[in-house]
Amino acid sequence: MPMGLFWFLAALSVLSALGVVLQRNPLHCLLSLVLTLLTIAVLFIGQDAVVVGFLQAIVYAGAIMVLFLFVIWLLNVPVETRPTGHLAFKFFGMIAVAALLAELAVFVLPPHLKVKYSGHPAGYGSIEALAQSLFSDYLIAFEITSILLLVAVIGAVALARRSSEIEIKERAQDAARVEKAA
Amino acid sequence: MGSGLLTAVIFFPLFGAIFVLMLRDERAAWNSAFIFSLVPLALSFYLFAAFDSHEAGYQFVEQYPWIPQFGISYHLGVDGISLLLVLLTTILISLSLLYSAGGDIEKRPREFCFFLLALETGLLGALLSVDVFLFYVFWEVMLIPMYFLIGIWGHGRKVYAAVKFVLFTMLGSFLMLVAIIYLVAAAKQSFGRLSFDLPLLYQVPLSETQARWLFAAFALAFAIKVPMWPVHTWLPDAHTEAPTAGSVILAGIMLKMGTYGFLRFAIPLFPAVAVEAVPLFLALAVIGIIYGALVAMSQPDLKRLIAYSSVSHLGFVMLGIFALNPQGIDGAIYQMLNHGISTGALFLLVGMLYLRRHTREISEFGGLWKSVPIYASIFMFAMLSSAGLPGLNGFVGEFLIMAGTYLRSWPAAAFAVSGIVLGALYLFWTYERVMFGPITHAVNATIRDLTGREIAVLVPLMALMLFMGLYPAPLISRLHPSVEKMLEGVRIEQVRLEREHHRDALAQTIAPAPKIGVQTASVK
Amino acid sequence: MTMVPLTYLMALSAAIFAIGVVGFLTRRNILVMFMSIELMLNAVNLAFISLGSRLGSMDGQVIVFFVMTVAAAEAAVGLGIIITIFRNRETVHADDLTLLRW
Amino acid sequence: MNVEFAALALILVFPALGVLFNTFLGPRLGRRAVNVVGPGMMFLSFTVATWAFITIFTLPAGSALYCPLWRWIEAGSFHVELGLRVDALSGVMIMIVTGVGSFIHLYSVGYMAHDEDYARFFTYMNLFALSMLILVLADNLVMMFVGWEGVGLCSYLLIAFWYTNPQFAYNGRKAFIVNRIGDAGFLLGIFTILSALAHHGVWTLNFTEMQAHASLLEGTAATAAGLLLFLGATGKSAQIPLYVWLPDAMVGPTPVSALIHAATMVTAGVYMVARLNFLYMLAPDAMMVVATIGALTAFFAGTVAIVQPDIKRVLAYSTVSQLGYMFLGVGSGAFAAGIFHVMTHAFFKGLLFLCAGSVIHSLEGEQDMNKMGALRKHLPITFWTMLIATLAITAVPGFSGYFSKDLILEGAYESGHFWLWLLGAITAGITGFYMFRLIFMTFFGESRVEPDKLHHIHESPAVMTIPLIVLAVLATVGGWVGLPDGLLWGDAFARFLSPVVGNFKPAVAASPAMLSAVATGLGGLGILLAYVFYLRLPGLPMILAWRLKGLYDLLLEKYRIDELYNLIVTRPLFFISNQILNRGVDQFVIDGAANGAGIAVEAGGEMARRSETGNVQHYAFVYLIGVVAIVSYYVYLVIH
Repeated sequence: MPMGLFWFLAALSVLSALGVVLQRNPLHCLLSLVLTLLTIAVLFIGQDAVVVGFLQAIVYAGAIMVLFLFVIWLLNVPVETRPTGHLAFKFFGMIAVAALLAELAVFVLPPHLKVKYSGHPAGYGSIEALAQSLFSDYLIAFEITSILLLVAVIGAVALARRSSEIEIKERAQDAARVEKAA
Repeated sequence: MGSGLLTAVIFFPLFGAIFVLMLRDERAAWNSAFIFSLVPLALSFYLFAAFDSHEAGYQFVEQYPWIPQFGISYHLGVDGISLLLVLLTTILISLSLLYSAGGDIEKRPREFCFFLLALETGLLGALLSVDVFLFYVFWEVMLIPMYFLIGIWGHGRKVYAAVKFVLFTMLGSFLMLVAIIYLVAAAKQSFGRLSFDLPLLYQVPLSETQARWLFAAFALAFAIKVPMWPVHTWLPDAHTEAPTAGSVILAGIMLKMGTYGFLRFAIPLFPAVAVEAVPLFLALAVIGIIYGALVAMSQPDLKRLIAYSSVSHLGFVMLGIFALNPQGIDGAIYQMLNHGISTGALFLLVGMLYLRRHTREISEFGGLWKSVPIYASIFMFAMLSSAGLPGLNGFVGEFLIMAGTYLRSWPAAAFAVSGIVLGALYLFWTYERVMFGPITHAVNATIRDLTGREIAVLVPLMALMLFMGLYPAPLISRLHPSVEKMLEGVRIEQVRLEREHHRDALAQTIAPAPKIGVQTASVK
Repeated sequence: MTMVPLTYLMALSAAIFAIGVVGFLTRRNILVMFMSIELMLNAVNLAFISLGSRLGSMDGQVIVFFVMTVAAAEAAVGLGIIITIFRNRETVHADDLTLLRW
Repeated sequence: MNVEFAALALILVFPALGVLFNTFLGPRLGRRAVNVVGPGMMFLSFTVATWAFITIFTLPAGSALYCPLWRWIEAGSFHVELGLRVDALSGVMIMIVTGVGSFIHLYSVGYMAHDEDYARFFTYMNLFALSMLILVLADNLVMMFVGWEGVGLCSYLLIAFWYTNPQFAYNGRKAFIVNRIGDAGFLLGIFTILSALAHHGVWTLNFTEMQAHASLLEGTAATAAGLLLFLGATGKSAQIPLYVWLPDAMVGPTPVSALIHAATMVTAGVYMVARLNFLYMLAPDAMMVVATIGALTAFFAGTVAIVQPDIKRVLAYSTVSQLGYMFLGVGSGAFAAGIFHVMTHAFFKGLLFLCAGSVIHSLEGEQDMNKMGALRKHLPITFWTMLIATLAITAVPGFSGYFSKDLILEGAYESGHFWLWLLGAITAGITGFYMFRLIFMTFFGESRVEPDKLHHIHESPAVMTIPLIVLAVLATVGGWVGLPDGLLWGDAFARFLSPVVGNFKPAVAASPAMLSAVATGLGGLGILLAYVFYLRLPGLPMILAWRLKGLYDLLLEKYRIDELYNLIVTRPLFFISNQILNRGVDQFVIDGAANGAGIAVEAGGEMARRSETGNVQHYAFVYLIGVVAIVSYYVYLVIH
């Protein structure tokens, strides 16, 4: 990846990430998030993680974010108007984040980051290589993930569905209203 | 190995407990629980009869490996120290069941029987275990049914009392567990194998510091259970709020687990420390005696009063134990039985009164003799036994204890003797306020006297009081050899200690002469 | 092929992660908080990919793959919960959702 | 020579049977059965006792009858064998207990004729007789202690017999508790002996064996044991400082006062000292204390008796005073004289109480002498028997009390206790005064009986008067078994007892006739004064009382010893019990510490609970801090 492209993408991702955090309107936040995800997808591809990069763009930035979008529309979430949170809390939160960042810097900055580039094997990042890993070394994890998804689906359905009790109550209320009207 | 007799004694109640739970009819539950409690009673009478009173060691031994990796075995046995307590346990449980069926327990009778019988298993198991691990298991097992007995069928602040009881006891028993594990580890170091077997643990060589700490842990656990002053405050609450049967078992048997623990574990495991600790324990026991009696005196509640009297009586038992001579310990064991019987009877009597009047406040009574003469007479009898009147059981124990104590340390005996004066004072004063004088509350004139069932519960206890007062020989002769055996280790330590004292004294008298020489030499 | 220095990539990852944390701590809209979580996840993903690429190992990519699946599941369940909460409480404001307290 | 005599057990069995019968069958079978069985068992016991006594009389001097029972307590080397033993000393005692006891039981039949609780009464009386006989027949200290406590219990039960009166119940308890204080001393005494002997490898508390090893006790052990046992005696026999219960014990039925608080139980202390004479002979200091306490008590109680208006109270203090004499006797080493006085005192004091009971019975419970007078004609038998008893107690020559009291005073003088002798002699005068005051106020002068009771006055039934007459005869002739030396059979009583208690060895020579004359003269003076005060010049006492109001009140209020004890013992005890220990230490400090630990945990939880805001972001913040902390650990690892 050319350095210029990296700088561009880095700036874009940081800016859009800030956009997620700073904008008032959830919809705008979401759009910024999608931008961030896409930027990161490009960064993935730029490092030979082609399959994952495309998955990131399609599944993450595409499907999952659409889910968010639906929910925002469904709930009709208003733009935040009131000032959010306590100042003191924010202040200390910032300090803690700064501390965390400083600590991470210790690992990331040169003297301690000792990873040697070992060269890419053939077909690195290809779909075959990914499949090779997934279905051999990570087979059990992969299967468990499938179960996780299944459970998540069931859970989401159970959560989103109105409980029958409430329904009955509402129906009874409706009936009462109808009677009263009559 | 073994006849399985002890296993039967321990687990028959548990079997009965489960059986009772499955019954539907309440009457049938009571009856079958009572019948199930009669089996261990009969077995323990057989044990008593078949017990060889010349044999000091364990009898009817059973031993099977249980968790061999850790050297834990299912090792049961009975000796003179535990034999009589086993008998006492089975007797009191049967009588408690007989009494409770007569209207004292109305709520959830099946569960009540279940817990009571399960408690019996715990108590008997703790008494009959020779393996320390097994002992600890049973020791904890007995807590749980008692917790429920107090918590469910109690009165007043029952949950507070139950929790307090469990917390106090737990505190000690965890320390004990740590000590047990340490001891076993030490045994592994010196014998090269893990074993929880008590006779082996007796021989573990320990450094002085180790022995002191371990003794402290054991002693604290047992002292809380006894309870010795000043860790006694769980007792009045637990006693007061417990149902009658619970108080009987608590006072009659559970407290003895503490004193039994001293005799079985704390002293024979660490005889050297025990000998050192004699002054401390004599002092605490004497304080307990006097303090318990004085505090009992100003209790407005009958059950609380008897509870504090237990503190005083158990003080006598501890005094006898730490006299560390045959008289004192024989007396102490005898006094454990006495206290179980007479205090058990007193708790039953108070329970009967509570059933009639739904109060235990002394000020609510007065002149009861007029309306319930049989009750009053039996109360008098039990009270005299508790006060240690010669001819009844209490005297034999107290006499032996004080004789033993006097032989060990006469000032302790002199203070302890004041306990019998104070004991008479609070008991007779209470009796006077409850039974004598004019009837001040009209209700008291109409309460009915004891029923046949209640008399049937009390008569065996009274018979025991009289029998044990007049002819203690068959009991003491059975427990004595084991006591002598237990004291062997103590005697050796004692002689060693005295010799050391002697040497120290000798060294002090000899020391000055060379010292002067050294000083003069250095001056030169 | 020029390699972007690992330090840069890691620094970027750390920066996005920090922004996510800040977002989670400061925003009161639970949807936006959720989005901040996604930010953090992606920051971590970036780190995995970068390290994996330097080490020439596929493991980093596999883990990212898993993270994405988990994120999908999380989004499904999480958004379901948010909908339910909104239905009952008519709010997505975090300050109003303190049911878990004493 | 020791002879096994199994029938001794019967002496105990009969009262025991009486107890069982009266407890379980008495209330069902009714008054008639109880009236037969209660006294009947005592008479049977009396018969066996007489048989035993005659047997011992026919055996050579110094022999004893014994009847081993069973091995009672055994623990290691220590063991107690129960056994009965009758020698001259206990022979005399069982004769007193069963003899006087039988007649008092008989008298009770009449006295309790109108009481509902007759069965309970006879149960207690039989139980008392049983306990007293155990005390007397015991061949060892522990068994003696059994009886010792047993009589205390019966005393309690009988004082509080009319339990519906709270005052009576209180007095009963007071008696028991005070006795228990003494008993505690007794117990310690036993242990002192036990440990002193055990130290030399001798484990015994048997009297004969102890006597055989008495030399081992020499020194502090003997003194300590003697004093501790004597503490027991001061309780049981109502001596300073534990005498306070006896006057209050008079609220019990009068036969009880006669039997327990005059004739038998209260003399147990004297018996005990005489029984352990070998021990006390080793401890002259203890003997000195015994004699001093005895003389002081005699004098002190006599002075109180002077002014008491209650007829039974006068007799009660008189009993305390006479018991003091007995201790003066045994304390001086004149053991036989002490026991002699026990016997004569049982006769005349028992009789006095029974007569007082008869008077009270006829006046329907009136005990105040200010409301009596001129009863001589109404109650002739009572009057004459009581007069005899009074002559006996004031030691008029010829009557029983004269011989025994004389011997005691002689013993006191000859053992070198001049001052104690003087005190005893003065007390003889005081005795004369207050006893005749009692006679004059009750039977002479003008009648002060309340009018509505006047026409009820009647002599008691035969069942009550027969015991009076029997005891009156005994009170007269009972002393003749111990005439002055050289007269007829001489001092037969002392000779009979000497194998057991030894002979008195005078330290100071004196003329018995002189001493006797002084004491008798003082007694006569007392009688004369009483005559002047209460018959010739009946106004005089009032004037004197008014003039010496302070002294009079002090005596009337018994030197305010009860109040003193209340102030320094009872009240502090209750205060400590309730305020300091119960409220302060137990509930506040100890339970407070335990509960405080609980509260601390709870408060901590409460505070921790506050931090749970429910806001996710707060939790996240804490999480973040945790993360920072953990990462900083890795940073530390990386840097180093």
